Amino acid sequence: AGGDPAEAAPGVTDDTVTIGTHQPLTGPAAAGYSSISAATTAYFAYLNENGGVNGRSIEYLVKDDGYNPANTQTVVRELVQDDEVFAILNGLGTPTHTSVLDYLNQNEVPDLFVASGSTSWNQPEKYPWTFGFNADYVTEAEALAQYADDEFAGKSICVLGQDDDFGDEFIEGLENVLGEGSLASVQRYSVSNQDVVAQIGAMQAAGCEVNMLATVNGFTALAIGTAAKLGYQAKWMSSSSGGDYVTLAGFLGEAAPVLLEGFVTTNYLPYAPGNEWDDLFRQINDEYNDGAPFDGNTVFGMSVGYLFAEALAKAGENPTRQGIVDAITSGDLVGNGLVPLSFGADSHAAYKGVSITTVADGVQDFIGVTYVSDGSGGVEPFDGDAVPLENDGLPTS
Amino acid sequence: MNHTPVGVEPGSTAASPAAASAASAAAPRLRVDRLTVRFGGLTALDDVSFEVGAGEVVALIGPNGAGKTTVFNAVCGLVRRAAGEISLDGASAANGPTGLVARGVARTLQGLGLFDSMSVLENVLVPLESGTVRRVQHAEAAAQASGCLERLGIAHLAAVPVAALPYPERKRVALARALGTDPALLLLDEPAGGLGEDDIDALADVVREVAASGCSVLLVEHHVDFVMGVADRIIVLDFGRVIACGTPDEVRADPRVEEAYLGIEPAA
Amino acid sequence: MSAQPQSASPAAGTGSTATGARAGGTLELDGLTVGYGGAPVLRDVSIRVPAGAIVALLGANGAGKTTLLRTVSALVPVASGRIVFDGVDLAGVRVEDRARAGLAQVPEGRSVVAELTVDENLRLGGLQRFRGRRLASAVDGVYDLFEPLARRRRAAGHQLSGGERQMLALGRAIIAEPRVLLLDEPSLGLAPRVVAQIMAVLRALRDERGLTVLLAEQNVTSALAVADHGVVLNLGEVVADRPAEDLRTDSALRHAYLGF
Amino acid sequence: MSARTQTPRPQTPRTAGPLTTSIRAARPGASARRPTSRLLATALVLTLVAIGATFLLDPYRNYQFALIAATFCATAGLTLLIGLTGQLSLGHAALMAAGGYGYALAANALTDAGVDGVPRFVVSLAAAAAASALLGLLLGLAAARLKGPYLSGVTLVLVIALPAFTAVFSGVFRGDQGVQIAYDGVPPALRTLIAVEQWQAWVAILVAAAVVTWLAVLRNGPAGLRMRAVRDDETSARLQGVRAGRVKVLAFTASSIAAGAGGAVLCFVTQSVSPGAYTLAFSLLLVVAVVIGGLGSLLGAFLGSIVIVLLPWVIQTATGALDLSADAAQRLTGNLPVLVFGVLLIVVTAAWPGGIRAALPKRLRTKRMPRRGAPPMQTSTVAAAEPATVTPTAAPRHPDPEPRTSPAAEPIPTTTER
Amino acid sequence: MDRLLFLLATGLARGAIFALFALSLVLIWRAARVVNFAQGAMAVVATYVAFAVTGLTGSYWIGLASALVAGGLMGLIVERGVMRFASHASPLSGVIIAIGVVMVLQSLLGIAFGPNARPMEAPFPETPIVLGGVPVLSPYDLFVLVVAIGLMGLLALIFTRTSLGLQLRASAFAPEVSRLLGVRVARMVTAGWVLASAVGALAALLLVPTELGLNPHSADMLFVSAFTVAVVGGLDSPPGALVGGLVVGVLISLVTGYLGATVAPIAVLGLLVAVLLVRPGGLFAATEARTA
Ligand SMILES: Nc1ncnc2c1ncn2[C@@H]1O[C@H](COP(=O)(O)OP(=O)(O)OP(=O)(O)O)[C@@H](O)[C@H]1O
Ligand SMILES: Nc1ncnc2c1ncn2[C@@H]1O[C@H](COP(=O)(O)OP(=O)(O)OP(=O)(O)O)[C@@H](O)[C@H]1O
Ligand SMILES: [Mg+2]
Ligand SMILES: [Mg+2]
Repeated sequence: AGGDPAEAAPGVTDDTVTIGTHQPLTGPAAAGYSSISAATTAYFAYLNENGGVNGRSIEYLVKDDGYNPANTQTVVRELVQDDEVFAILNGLGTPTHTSVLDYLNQNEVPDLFVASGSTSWNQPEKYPWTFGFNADYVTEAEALAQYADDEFAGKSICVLGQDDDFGDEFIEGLENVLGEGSLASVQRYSVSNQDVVAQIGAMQAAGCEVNMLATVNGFTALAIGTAAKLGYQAKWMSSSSGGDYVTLAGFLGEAAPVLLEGFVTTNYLPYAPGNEWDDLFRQINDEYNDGAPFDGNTVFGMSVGYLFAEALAKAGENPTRQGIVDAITSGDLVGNGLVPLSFGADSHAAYKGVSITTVADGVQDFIGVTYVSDGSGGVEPFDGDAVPLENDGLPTS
Repeated sequence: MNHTPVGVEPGSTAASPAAASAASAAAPRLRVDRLTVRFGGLTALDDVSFEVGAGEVVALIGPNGAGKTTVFNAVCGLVRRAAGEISLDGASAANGPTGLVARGVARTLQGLGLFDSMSVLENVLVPLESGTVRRVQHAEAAAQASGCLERLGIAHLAAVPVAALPYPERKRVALARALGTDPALLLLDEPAGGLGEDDIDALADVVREVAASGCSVLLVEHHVDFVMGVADRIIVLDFGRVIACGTPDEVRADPRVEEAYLGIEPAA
Repeated sequence: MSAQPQSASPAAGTGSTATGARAGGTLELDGLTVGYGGAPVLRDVSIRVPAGAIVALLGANGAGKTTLLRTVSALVPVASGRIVFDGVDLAGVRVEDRARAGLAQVPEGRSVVAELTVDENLRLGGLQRFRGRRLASAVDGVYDLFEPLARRRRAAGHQLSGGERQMLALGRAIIAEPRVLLLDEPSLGLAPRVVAQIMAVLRALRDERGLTVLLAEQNVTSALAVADHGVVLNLGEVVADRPAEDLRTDSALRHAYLGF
Repeated sequence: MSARTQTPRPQTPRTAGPLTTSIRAARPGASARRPTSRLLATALVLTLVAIGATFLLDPYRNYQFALIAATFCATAGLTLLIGLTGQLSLGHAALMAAGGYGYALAANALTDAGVDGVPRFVVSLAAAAAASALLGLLLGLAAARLKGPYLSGVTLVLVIALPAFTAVFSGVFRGDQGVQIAYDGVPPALRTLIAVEQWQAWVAILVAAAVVTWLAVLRNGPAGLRMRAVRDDETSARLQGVRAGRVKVLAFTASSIAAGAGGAVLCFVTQSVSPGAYTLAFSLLLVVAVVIGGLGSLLGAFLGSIVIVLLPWVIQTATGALDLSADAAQRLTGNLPVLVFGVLLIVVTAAWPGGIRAALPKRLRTKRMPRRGAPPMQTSTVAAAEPATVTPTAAPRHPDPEPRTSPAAEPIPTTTER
Repeated sequence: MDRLLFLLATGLARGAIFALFALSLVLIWRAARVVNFAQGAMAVVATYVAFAVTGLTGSYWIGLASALVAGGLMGLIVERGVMRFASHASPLSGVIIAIGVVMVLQSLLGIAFGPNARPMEAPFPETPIVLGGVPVLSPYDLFVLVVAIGLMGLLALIFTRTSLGLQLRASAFAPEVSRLLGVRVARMVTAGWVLASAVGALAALLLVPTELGLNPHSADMLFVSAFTVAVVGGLDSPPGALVGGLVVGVLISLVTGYLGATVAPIAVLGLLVAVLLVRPGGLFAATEARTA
């Protein structure tokens, strides 16, 4: 694979580039995530309508893996061997994608912009073909901890985390900043049990005032809702993976504006009312995605599509697998984030920083506080600018 | 009409082990001593003692629910004894699920208990290849099984699934299966039930032959003519107690047996 | 069968003379042919069971007795021929509706409901006919009749001895005061005394209520002792249809048809 | 039979000599069993055919072939368990996982110790068998006491608890992520000849062949006979000297080893094992495979494995070909295969209770698995003499006058291959 | 101590819902001798109906009534439509068909409504009453407990005291004999399914407000927990379902509270194995069958 420009790369024809992904479209995990690939598809439809990349339109094959690693392996092989895709884009989930890491790297298939905040994707030596997308959980936690330390000094801080790597890495990040053993209560939940009364009750009993959440959207809502039922008031701060206001409001129903007032989370993508990217994505969503509910997932999915298009454009007239990887590691990609992309020869992480958002009067917006990783177990403030919108979101080479 | 127990005390002449074994040889094959079995509040067997000698045919009769099948179950270890001893050829059996089956006791069930998914031959092979009854080689087991089928006149049915057989043949398979292991003691639970007169006669011949070859037979049966015809000795149970014991003629003449079991012949 | 607690004798205990007790019905089988897919098991069988009569259905193992009784209850479909109950053709009438109309069967093989108690089995039998108090006293009537059952009324069906089950199956069938009773080898596994008693009960029911009985039996002697009529099946065909008296007394006839 | 005539039957033993004395001498060598050698020969031929077939397939089909072979290990074990002993396990996914983890942990330890290639595979496979055997043994001990849905309940909860086990002992099992192992390429000698997927298919086929042949030999031998005896009537089996508890434990353990081998092969093919791959849904799918293939039949298990591996893919491919709006496409993509699968499941179960296998032509059916029984010659003589008695479809017509407890309290009545 | 009390109360509230759903499994088991794997999916369909009706009318109680009706209807449709084609020779066939029904219903729901959860309101406050400084049961929890206990009592009464109950049980145990005794077996089996599905729908409806919201998989874990509960209690026993439900609910709550959520499934497995090793037929098993 790759290398010889004379021979067309797999999945590339004169007027198309075929790429694929694995996503949970069915099963219990579908609820939080199935809208991402739809948004990406919509962005590609917009892009294709406007001439595609170097005259090639992008075909995006979305396969359902039901969040089951065994299915992931099957559908990814199908994409690579049967559908002969050029690259895998935005495969979703840590356990699912972990199971195809070796396969994709052995077969030298570009494995781009994995949808998960695990730090595993950033191992250029071991996995030269794999690149992450999300700001990783450790960085997110460090930023939230730093923010809490700045804003709510002296309050007792606790955490509720999922009982897997998500929770582990998040807790690691919190302790990096706050110090080992400084959390007043550490609670874990298991996705198979939608009852967190015991955990929230424990946090209440421990007198927690600021609660950090390493939770997916559903469990963020569950935690906040349960606390409300227990008559327990606290400050809630959550990872971006579970901090999307629109989604949370969907779970919490009518009480949402009250319960979520002051809710803190992070983002590294331009998801805010009035932002020019946001406006563009809303237009695309209306036009190419049947006006599906617009939320953080939509912005995420379209941003992924944009970043891929940009990388493809940078890979030149005759893109090859090696070529697109080179384009990414060249460090020339800009993306559309609030912090600069970190891609380079020795970094396969996309975003190493996040901005803080809060909810005020039912609106989730940035408050102008942004942190980036200082590379040594902490974060530092960042005051650069977000990437501006250019050329109607159509990348040029 | 009223089934109050007749006044036979345990240890009274008729029921004492000594009397029960009077007709048998010196060393009894099966010895049941003061056996008691309870199910919750129900005392199904109450201090039952008797013996079966080598090559002897003993019948166990009595009203329905008297405890006959329960005696078999106790011997085979299917029910726990509340009290009492059971021994085969002088060695007593543990009061557990193993019972005497592994030691040369074969039994037919009141409900046959055939393995319906199997052929006739396979049914007969099961005890031979059970891994506990006798350690035989496969070839030998097969030979022994087919030989047994031949003895009972069902060799030509060897490959037929038992589920497809008529009732008399099914009963024969059950008998063949029990005989296949060359048992020291054979327990037959209602072997004649559901059979026509011809088959019953044939059965009686088989029982006599088995006994003649030295195997002891203990049987439960309600077909009085059959019992009287084959049994050397009869033990009568009522309400879990031995109420009479003796030769067929003695038992038939016993008024307590008449009252509890035989009843009035229907007026023709 | 209804509330007659004072009745002491088995006959009086079952053969209620109370008003409302149902009289027997007639059963006619007309050219019945039945099979299980292969060759027919019953061939052109015609039998008439008049109201208030006991007809013994005799024949060796496999003659087709069970098949015949099951066909009458619609458990086996009819290939051709008719089953007429009190002048009504039963074609198309379902099993449970035949039972409700008074056609009761005691199936072969002591089929009690193993998971229900003795008491519940009996109540189940009487349910379609009585409710409440009357049902309770009908159940008591059966206990009077089969004393071993009374001792085991709380026992589950599966705990019973073989004979106890047979008694239960029979008691459960007669409790609903059927008009025609189909019995499949009721004597199987019963002590001689109980067999005699059952035959006496049948006769009493016939005498007092005019119950109609079709009785399949291996036990030819006891069956003929109570029957008015004997029908002999051989290989699915009726080979003899005679008054019981003839079969009982005429040894030549018995030899010809029953082999002894 | 005799009842068909009024004359005394010819075969009554009335005239026979003393019964028990001459039995041992009768007809030496009249074995009812097919020789094991023939079974092995059949297995060898089928394995070679399967290996040959891999040359006709492209890499992705070979990968699917390997998946089918791995699934077949598990379904073969399961069909034996359900078909021969009547024990319904909903937990075979967990047993596969045990094999997968056993394989992965052993393989990683060996890699660290510098072992690789075929020796690493063989030793790891043995470790997988040992791990699954241990879990199967424990389950079997419980199974020996439990019946019907109670056993199903325990096995079901075992699958549900699998992710919890991997999370609690995440130091060893690595939680949700699961354990990854080093890539095992084509051995150097074959490297120029075949692609890695074909090599994986070969390994999967060889393991499946070994496992299934072993199960077939087991079923064909005394152990199989005892299992069927226990399933048909446990009390009666005990009275024939069969140690019912031991037989059940053995069956569960054997079935578990087969499942574990399947898990090991899956781990070998995909270089990873994780709890998310062994869900309740997958466990149920294994049962589904066994049932729609035809219970108790190894051929059925194979057909069922093909169905559960290929059908979702076929349907998904078919939906992909439809031209749908984005939203509709998304809702249908994942759900339509499930819908079609469900409908098919219902229809097959209702219309062909014997499974796909029963719907095949007879010739195909009987070839694969010889079964116990007398030589066919004897059968035909009987058939000629007494057609009615050999109809294999006949149910027991004279119900044995015994207590009938509820169907689920008794072993699940199933048919074995005829 | 406070913590223990709190966890006990939480567990009881949860356990009541398990018990209710387990009761529906017990009902079908008693009526048809199948473990109905589709019970959860059927209940979710009924809950969607309730959701729609409540949305339209604004009344929780009309929604609840419609869930009961829809649940019963689902029972009728599934029993008459597919279950009766299950081979009676093998109980497995019923299980497989039920699994097929799960797939069909869940995929249809997924196609019709998508995977997202819809929040549902509880009819009573879910804020716990504070007793001596400890928050214990909320009015809604109490409502659930009362419904569970009341329904259990009612059903136990129906089964043991009425002729309908007797006929239901007999039909399940011995259909042929029951028909010979004049019992309309087909009707009884259907009645059992209708009753059970309505109870199942009620349980799911009561569960959803305490969870994330309504989606096609809302009852997946409920089914698993309830099946465990039914097995622990003894599949044939309505009181077993109640006791089992409360025991499992409290166990999960205590283990989650003291040892962590991750350990809970292992604890449930441990409980199940322990109970069944001592009583292979569940806590409230009938006497063991005589076998010879
Ligand atoms: N496992 C058991 N549980 C409870 N009761 C039992 C059990 N086994 C037997 N009984 C009871 O013990 C008594 C004796 O039963 P048993 O089967 O030994 O009678 P039997 O003499 O064989 O009668 P029959 O001639 O009717 O077969 C009966 O009342 C029966 O109900
Ligand atoms: N379900 C069935 N399938 C096929 N053949 C059957 C079935 N039931 C009975 N038969 C056949 O029908 C014939 C009559 O059987 P049936 O049981 O009616 O006889 P029977 O007179 O009641 O015998 P028995 O005295 O043994 O009870 C037999 O040859 C039997 O093989
Ligand atoms: Mg008995
Ligand atoms: Mg008959």
